[in-house]
Amino acid sequence: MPQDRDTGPDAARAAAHAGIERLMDTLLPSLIAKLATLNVGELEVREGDWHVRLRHPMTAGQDLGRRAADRSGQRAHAGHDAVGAPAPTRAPAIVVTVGAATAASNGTVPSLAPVGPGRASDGPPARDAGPGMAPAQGQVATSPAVGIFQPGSAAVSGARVKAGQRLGAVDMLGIPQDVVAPADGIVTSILVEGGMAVEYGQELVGIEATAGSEAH
Amino acid sequence: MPQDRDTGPDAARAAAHAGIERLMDTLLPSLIAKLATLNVGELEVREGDWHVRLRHPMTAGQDLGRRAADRSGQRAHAGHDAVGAPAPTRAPAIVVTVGAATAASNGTVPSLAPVGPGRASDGPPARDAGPGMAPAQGQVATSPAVGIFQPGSAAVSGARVKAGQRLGAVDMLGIPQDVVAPADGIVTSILVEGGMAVEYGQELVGIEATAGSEAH
Amino acid sequence: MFSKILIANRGEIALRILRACRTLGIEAVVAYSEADRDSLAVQLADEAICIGPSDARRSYLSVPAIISAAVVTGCDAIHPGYGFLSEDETFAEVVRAHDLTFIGPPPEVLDRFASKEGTRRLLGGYGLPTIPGSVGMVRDDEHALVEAERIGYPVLIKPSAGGGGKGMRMVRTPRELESSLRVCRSEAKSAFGDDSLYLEKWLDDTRHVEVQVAVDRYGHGVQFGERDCSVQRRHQKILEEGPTTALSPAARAELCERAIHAVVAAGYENVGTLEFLVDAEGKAYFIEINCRIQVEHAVTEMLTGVDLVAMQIRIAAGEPLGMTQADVQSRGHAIEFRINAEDPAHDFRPGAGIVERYHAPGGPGIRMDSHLFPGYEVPPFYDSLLGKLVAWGPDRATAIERGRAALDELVVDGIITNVEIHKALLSSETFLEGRMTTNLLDRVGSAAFLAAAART
Amino acid sequence: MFSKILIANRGEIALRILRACRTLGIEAVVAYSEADRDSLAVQLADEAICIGPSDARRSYLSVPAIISAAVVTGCDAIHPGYGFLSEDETFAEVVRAHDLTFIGPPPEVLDRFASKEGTRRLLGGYGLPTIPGSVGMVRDDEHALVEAERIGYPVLIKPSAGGGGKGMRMVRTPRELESSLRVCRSEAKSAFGDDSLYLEKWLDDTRHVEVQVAVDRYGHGVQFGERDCSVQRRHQKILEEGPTTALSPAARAELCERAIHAVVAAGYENVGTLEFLVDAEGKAYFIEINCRIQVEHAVTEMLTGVDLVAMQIRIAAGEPLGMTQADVQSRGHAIEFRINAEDPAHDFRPGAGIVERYHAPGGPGIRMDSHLFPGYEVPPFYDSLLGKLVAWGPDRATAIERGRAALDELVVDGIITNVEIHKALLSSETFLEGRMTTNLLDRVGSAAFLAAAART
Repeated sequence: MPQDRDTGPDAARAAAHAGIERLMDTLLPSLIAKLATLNVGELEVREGDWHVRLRHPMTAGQDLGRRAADRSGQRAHAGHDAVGAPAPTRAPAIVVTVGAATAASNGTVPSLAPVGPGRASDGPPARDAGPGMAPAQGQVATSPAVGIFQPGSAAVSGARVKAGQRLGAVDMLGIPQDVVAPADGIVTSILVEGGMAVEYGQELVGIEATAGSEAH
Repeated sequence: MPQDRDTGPDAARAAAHAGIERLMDTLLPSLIAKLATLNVGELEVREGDWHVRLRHPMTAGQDLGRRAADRSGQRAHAGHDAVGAPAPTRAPAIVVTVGAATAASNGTVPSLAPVGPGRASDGPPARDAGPGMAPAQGQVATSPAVGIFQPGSAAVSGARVKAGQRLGAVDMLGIPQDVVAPADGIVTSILVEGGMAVEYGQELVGIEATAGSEAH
Repeated sequence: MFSKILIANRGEIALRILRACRTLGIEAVVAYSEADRDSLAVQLADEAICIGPSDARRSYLSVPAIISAAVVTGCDAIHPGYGFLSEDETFAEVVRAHDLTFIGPPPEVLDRFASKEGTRRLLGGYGLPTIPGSVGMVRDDEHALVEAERIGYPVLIKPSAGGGGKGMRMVRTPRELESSLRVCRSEAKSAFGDDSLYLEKWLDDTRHVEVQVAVDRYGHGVQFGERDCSVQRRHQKILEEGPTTALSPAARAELCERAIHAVVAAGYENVGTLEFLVDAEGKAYFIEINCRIQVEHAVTEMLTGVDLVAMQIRIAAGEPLGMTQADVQSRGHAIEFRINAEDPAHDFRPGAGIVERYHAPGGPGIRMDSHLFPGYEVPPFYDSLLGKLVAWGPDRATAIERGRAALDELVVDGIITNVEIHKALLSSETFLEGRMTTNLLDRVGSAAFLAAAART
Repeated sequence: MFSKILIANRGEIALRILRACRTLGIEAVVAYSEADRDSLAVQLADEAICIGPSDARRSYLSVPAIISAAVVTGCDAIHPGYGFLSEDETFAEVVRAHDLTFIGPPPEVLDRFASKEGTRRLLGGYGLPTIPGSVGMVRDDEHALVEAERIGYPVLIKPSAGGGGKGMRMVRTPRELESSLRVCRSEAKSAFGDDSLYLEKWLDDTRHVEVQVAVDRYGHGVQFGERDCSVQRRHQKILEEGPTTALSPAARAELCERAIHAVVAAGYENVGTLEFLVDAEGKAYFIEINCRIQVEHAVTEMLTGVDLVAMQIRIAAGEPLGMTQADVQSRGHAIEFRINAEDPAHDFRPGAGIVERYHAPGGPGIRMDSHLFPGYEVPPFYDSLLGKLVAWGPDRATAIERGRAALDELVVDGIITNVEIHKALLSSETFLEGRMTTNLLDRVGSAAFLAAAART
């Protein structure tokens, strides 16, 4: 599963996040101020095994697909169209991706790997660690199949749900596939209207997990 | 000229370097330490218009050429073969490249541009600002033409030379093209044997500059 | 004509089908598994939909997932590509039951040609010579031994379903036969869900030659010449070319004529391939029909200039062929090199990982069909095909020269590929003289073959 | 045959020549300027040598630098590609003086065909119809006015040297003539170092049709059919196709026959192109010969299957053509789209910068000759050609469909390209009906042309 490859253990992640906070607080503001005045496109530093690059996001990424979309206006994505969500535009305020060197001899480069059409913000949690994908510390019930989403009675904001509880179903050619809560918590958002088409892994119901109660 | 595009005015560069020093001192060590323990391949942070990436150099670069060379053992490079210099291996300890946003609407990305065969360490100074291209604080007299190198009497280690002084010539179809010292200093190394073929811009004579005496 | 097609496949063939749709002005939806989220076909598609996890049984082999995806995206047809569900008549049935069109032969045609043994009898009846073999499936070991005696050893055990060498064994004695039957059954069972086997006379030093045909709904058929797929490794094709060097022009013409006559008479529909074994005397035996577009279809496209995938779609939509045999003009010679993520130095162990650098060769007569791009991560879940490099030339010698230059130009870094085996082939006397048989590599072993090439 | 060739050019043509050398088994050395240090040809070459700074006058146009590079790398021939020194008879002379071979016509042949005006007289004498024009170069304004009166306005002022529209002006009155002569002289002087001009009858609504020929050292010549280059912008070709829609098959055959007959009779050698203007009545006038391989040669390669660059090298090496006119079989239709780093929305302002993303289209009938790769920095010093997308089909309609799909598939991010103008062309009635003349874009203006296409 991608999850095993893309994210390290929790401890590791915590440490990484600490480093990032530090990065954000101590360095970025001043450096950004400096460089902005220079009208510089990119700044890069290498030291030993490491290498830091500061640049405009517009020069980053490799999404051929989205570019193609920009060029041919009529691009569509099943999951998105169905729920009438806006097409993904720019990266969220903060995105952190950590590539585990275990995936390939020389470490994965997820941030360089292209992103599928309209996937930037609705990929399954497995694909990305840290905040940005879902409500902070949030959990998301995803679609178990490609079909039509039918929310259940528990799929209402504010409802308290238990891990494994049925939140609705995705109807695949008449066969209902249960959508279940990934953890104990409170329903914070219904991400897809009932009766809409959804794809496999699409985020359906947001849940604010009750502390220390993740499903095992 | 690449120089004009790849590097901003001196003031701008000074400011940029200040920013980089700060980056190096305050952040890198701790962050590197942290991430090294995670065995992480890459870490990336975005904030507003800016974006920082920390990664192993081995995952960077796009030199098709050198790979092709690795595959077909019999690759040759005129300049190199002539002097039997070793093929370039890894990036110098520190390389700083600053892309001026004037070159392309969205900034140049020199560090992503591939390196030609065997050029990593003998590109003309024009291509890179800062140290790392030549012996530390060193100057190098390069070839003014493609042809046969004929060292002059001053081209001997230890010789004291003046900026603009003739160190020899490159014979291009019988027409000698002068090789001159870029600065006052002492000859430290003769990088190409006399009578050998050299290409335009190839480094010929290394010079230890006498402090504050660069040619203008 | 269709308005929107669901592409239920991956890799280079998904891209190939997408291009055919674009050329025909048909919208396309790429159905992908989680492992292919970043694939080139998904990136280039106007629309894409995730149908399941990386496990093919829950995505590319899941009938309900694929049909549900077609329904919710408003497609009116499904292209299965090759492999996966491409020749599954049950799938084709269910597709039709949902008022969608299966792009390939209609279910009843797939059904008629589902059994290799039945197909040999059917087409044998229409004049195609077949290899002496067991009468029907072998009921049990008893029956197998009796049939083997009648045919005469050595015999080849073959599964009725599937293809690609899985569940196949050549046996020289009754003992070998008994011990192998069990293995073949389980292999066939796990690979195709069907463990019925049959026996066939083993032919030594044979060539593999196949004829490309297309028949429309109105019984009008055309053949596009043959391909020689003799270069194989354990029954897996790795290089295909056309025309074949195994037969004289006259013999080739006759074989292709008989092939198209037989399939039209037998009521085949859509594009297909008839596979033959050709023995040392140049005698051809029909062995099976492939009711799908094949990996090596590009060889025929380079020779004849037709777009076989577009033709496949048009036929499925009920359009007439719109061409006669006289319109088919084959020109020059074409060779396809399958570029696989396999390590020739380690018994072709399949590999995966990130493509750090990728450069596709080009120039006159060169075509590269591949889903690679710099930064692409090759998932470990599916087959090892990374792309197909096809070299065309006015004659075989030129095609070989261009192929050699193109293989040298190709850059795929980060993934171990089988390119070395192709370079070895292009320095092999046997191949250069066009005398290769299907055991070219297996007789000496690929490692020895590579070593021999390195010495030259 | 040569053992080692110096490639004295850059961009896609350097790559193209490298591929031809590889196919012929000849070593190649890529000569490059500092600005092209990271170019694809340099990366893929077995050997490369820097000949000077980015300024072409000190690198790609420097005769001593290029010849010195050939000498020190042990080459025995130099391929000049197109542009730069490709038609410079002085360069060819010096190359020969250093016991190297210039890959192209021998110096004396280049010399014989150096002057357009002289060439028109020469080939006119061998039966090629030419446009009424001034007798010789115009000595001065006096002479120009007299000649213009004789020919009849409007007349076209053309420089004797060079090409590509530089220094050309159409004038309708004596006053316009006088004022334009000065400008044209200086333009011609700075562009070609030769300010001699001549006058020509201006033909309205003409088509540009050119015939590809090859003649070996032994006076044996064949023609490879014609190309239609009518789609131009300010005399710059941007799209080329073959066969032409301007002439009937019979008229095409006759034109090509007359062309090959004339150049063979006039003692031409190596590959070349004869350019004609075709008026509304289908009457063809010879205007000039190009003594080099051309950007659009790939169109002819797709149609006939020949490798024109390899042929150019073989002829220069003294080999016979090895083929007769009967061996030349043109098949189907091919269209080349020049992909330039130009902004159609801003009067085709040339651009430069980093190619962030690059994906070349593919599939049946598609060929992309380009030196782009992700991360490549397009230098601002040279011409704006990024690559050539060629689409082949069994007929023009199919070639257009495939071209449209390929243009949609092409991804070049980070650089502004002229792709939109090609898409506009493919939705232009005039183009689709094959009625375009050389003023198609300039008459309405490219901006208006783009806008009109956007409305459809």
